[in-house]
Amino acid sequence: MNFRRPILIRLILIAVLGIASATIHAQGCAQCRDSASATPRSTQRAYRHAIVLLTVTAGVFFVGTLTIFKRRR
Amino acid sequence: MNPHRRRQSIFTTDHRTIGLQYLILALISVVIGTLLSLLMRIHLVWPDWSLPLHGPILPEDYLALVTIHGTIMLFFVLTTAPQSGFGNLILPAQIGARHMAFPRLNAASFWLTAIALLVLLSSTFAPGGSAISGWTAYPPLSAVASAGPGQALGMDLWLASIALFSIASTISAINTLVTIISLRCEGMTWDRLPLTVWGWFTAALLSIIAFSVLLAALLLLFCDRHVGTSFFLPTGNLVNGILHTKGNGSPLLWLHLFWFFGHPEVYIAILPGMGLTSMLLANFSHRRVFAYRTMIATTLLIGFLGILLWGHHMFVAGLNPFASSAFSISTMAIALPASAKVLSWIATTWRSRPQYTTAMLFSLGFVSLFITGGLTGPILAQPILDEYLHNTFFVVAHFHLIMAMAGVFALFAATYYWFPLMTAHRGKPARLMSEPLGRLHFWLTLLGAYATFLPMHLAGLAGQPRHYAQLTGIPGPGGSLSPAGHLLATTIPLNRLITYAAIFLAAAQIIFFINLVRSLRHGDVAPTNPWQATTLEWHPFLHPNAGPQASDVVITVHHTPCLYICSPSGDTFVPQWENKITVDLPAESKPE
Amino acid sequence: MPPTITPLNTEREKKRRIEDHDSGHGRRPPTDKRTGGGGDNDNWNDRPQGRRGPRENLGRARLAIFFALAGDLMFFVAIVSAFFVSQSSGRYNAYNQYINEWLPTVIPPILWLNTAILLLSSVTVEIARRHMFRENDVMDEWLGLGKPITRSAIPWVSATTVLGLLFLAGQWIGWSQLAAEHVFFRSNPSSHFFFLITYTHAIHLFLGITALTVTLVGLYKSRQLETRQILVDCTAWYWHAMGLFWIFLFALLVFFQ
Amino acid sequence: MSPIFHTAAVLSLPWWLPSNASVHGATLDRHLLLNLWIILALLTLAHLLLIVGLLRRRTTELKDLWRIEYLPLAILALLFALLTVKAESLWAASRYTGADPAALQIEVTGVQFAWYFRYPGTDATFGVTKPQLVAPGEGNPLGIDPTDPHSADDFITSELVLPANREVDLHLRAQDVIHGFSIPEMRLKQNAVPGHTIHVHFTPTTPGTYAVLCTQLCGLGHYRMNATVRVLSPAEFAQWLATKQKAAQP
Repeated sequence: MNFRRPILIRLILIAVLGIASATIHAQGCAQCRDSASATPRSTQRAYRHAIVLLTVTAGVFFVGTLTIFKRRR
Repeated sequence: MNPHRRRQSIFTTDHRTIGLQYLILALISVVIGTLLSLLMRIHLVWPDWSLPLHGPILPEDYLALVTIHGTIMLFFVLTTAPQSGFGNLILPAQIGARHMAFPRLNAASFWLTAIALLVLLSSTFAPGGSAISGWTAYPPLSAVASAGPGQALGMDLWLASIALFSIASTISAINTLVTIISLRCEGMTWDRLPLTVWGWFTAALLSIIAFSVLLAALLLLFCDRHVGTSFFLPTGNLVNGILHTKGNGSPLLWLHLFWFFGHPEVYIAILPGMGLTSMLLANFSHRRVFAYRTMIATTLLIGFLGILLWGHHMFVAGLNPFASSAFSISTMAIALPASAKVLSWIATTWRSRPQYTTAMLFSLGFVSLFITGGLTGPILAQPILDEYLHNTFFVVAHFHLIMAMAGVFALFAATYYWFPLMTAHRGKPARLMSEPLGRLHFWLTLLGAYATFLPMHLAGLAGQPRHYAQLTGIPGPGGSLSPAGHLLATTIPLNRLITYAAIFLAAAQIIFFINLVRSLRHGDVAPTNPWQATTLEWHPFLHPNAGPQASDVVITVHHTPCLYICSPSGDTFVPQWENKITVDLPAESKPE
Repeated sequence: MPPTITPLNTEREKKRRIEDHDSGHGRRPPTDKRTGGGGDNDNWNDRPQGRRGPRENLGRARLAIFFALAGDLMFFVAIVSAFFVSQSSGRYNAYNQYINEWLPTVIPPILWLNTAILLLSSVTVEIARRHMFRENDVMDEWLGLGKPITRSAIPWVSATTVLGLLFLAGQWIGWSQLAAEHVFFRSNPSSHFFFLITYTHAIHLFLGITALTVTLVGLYKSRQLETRQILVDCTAWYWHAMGLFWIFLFALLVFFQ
Repeated sequence: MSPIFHTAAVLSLPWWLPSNASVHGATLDRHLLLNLWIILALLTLAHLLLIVGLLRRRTTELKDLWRIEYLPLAILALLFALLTVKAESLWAASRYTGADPAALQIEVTGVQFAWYFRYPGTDATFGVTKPQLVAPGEGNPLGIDPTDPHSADDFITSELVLPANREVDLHLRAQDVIHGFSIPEMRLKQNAVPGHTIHVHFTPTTPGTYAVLCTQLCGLGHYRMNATVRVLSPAEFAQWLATKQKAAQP
């Protein structure tokens, strides 16, 4: 898969930085009163961890598979 | 044909036969699903029309129709046909292999899928009928048997069916991945893989990720229903007098797990179609695919981003507003690789004077529908706008255009294109479908598709919600319309129009069936490479009727696919398996 | 490798002479030698599918197992993320007091013993796996001089099966101990997850034991060396993965409740 | 009735958003309209390119120049980025911050298949509710605990009555399954989820009666789970409130 690496890497970087950083803050917000009164902060943190756990595992598997099998003939 | 032979031919491990079996299963499913949708459309505009042998369609019947329509179409048509059906039929040949990596697993996953379909359909006869909670099965509606008719046994059967389906598609995804990775013929490097194979590859990766999570979610839901746990049920949840007294579950947990599966599922359904469209546009406009490597990159990027944006289904579902912003950004991001694909499709056909075969027409139709349905995506990706449009017919129109219609157009293109490889089987000759009938079918279907789903946008903008069995609201005093009734009633003429269009769209498919049945026996016999294609499935020695001696010939690939050379002396094309760079077209492989 | 051992024309024709210990792989020694050098321009990778040397099918099967395990990992990750959410999902009751019903489930001490047993079984199965690839013995067995590697692998595979059964028995005891203390699946959010995780893992392990028995049968019955290798190898990888998953899940249950 | 007739009917009728009656709705409408124009333009542009490309004489293929491949992408990226920023700012304005403490507090409860609206009464606090006490037959559909002093002056209505030009803070709750609380004319939609109390706030402007719809599939009565919003002028509202509270006093 020796296609133009910079493109892919740049795009994936944008994606990761844009989304991962955003999803880190997912479900967790201190100052927003509506949702704070809706769900306790501990729950928000838990959701945040769960979301990050799911996305990171899936993403690592996805990208990992590609990088590993790119090496194969 | 003695029973033994028959058993062999039914429980076969031959990938082509299994592919055909998958396609037949998908065909049966799509017929059922379409009929169900027609029933819904008719009931919506003529509420007191009663179904023969059944009587009037009650609200719970309507919701059961919604549920089964969605489940069948998404799982048993849009996931099964492209990924498993054409995957089995074409994929091995396209990478120069003569079989899938694990033939027995392959057969096993097909039969699991078939059983899953039977279980789902059998839920119609369950007491209370099928589940009424839609294909997303939000708890507590789906977690408590007392929440409505069909939520008892019907829901259990739904769970069983989808669980079986998840296992089946995980198996077939593993099979696809191993086949693509380890069975490529020599010379078939990663950047020489046809984009269809890239589509299948990415979709298979997503299947492994998504369906496992769905399976876990289904398990949790099952425990809530039968073991007395409270994963999705909060304390004090009171459904029809049944009080849930303990536990700290939350329905939002199901939404997260389900949509973590549900959104990749959409890409599983459409990615193979995208790949096929790129290949067919290039093939019939005798051009290279524009920016081939970027197309590979965008396919993978769409798959990767597809994992990260499920939250945009939950903007108004009680998701934290900050999370909504995050998911909205990731959703807007995926618009870019999608636009890159559209650009490449337009650039590939630009000033190419293509050859308008039916397959080509359907691919162009795919592009058009993909653009039209896709452009409403960024609107729905903005939480502030979703706050008004969520669960209105605007959303219905959006995903029916981009997923259902575009996906089905890709399937039609594949059928017309690969029909010779479907009919050429056990020595039967390779046949083509009738082109005139095909063109008629295309134009009517395109017209019907737009006539059905464009007005739905307007109905959505006018505020018509989904899943409404009637558009009357509750009559106010003296039979006067309540504000709700008034709001809903305004869309009724529009809905009549949509229903007429839907019936027209469904009727147009009769032409396809006539064409199919007729061409199976009397279609023109196709030459080995009828479309001047460059990909390996048209290799004379990989052809279904190539004969036993061909199975020892070593297949070697020398070029990227779609190597169409446009020179002043005349246009030539170099199949992937040709070693010399310039060839003059053999007489018999000229298209009719 | 001199072409006298591997005449190319027999490479091309697909014959399976099992008596001759030729399982259709061109009668090559079943060792993982990468050829292509040595002057004979005969690289296995230039061969048609199915004739690229003895490790081809093995690699394929391994690949499948790894993808299956990746899916399985996602399955458990989903459950674990649900665990985190449910664990810290409290609510404000009518009187605006914060309530979280999560009461950590006591881990029956026997589970530590089970964990040790599972680790031990991982070691035994690894020994069995290594046995299947000892090069000289593989060569002997391939040449038909008895079945040295298979014979040496059988006891280790059986040992693994026994240890696996012991683990399941131990889990059973753990569950019944909890039942004696009236801790059931439905008792508490934490017990939901304790039983869900242990049950699903036990089911996976049961599948693993089935695979081990199939492997044993295969070791006795199968006439192809390659099949025997694949059986042991894939079962071993699956078993290792189950051990690894258990370590994580057990750590989760012990330290993160 | 014939399809042709209906085509005529459809074309003759104005198919558009219902009238807007809330403060944030105006900006939302503008942004929606902007989006619709943009995608309409992109739609026509893309199809024009496609069709023109198909009609014109065959030439040699386009080389994938950066200006064909990346320039349009860059422009689109910029466009989408701008839209996102605009949308997020609007979203932040309407959802990131809570309601003004002086806002009118109303509790909305979704039950299969009805909406109940509870006003806190003179003490401006809602009484305690307990699911065990829910008894629609005995006029206590929300399970209000009579022993709680706060609950004495609470009163429940089946239609949502609001004063114009005053911010409203809704406490969305659901008793049984997930319901979707939506007032199209207020450009408002938020699910009510069992086990959660979700706040949503808005300011109605024009007096009149509007529709409340359930927009999340909640069972066989989903289609008839409607209610009415009546927006009154502040004076009328005060009067209505007074009568209700008098009736509520024991």
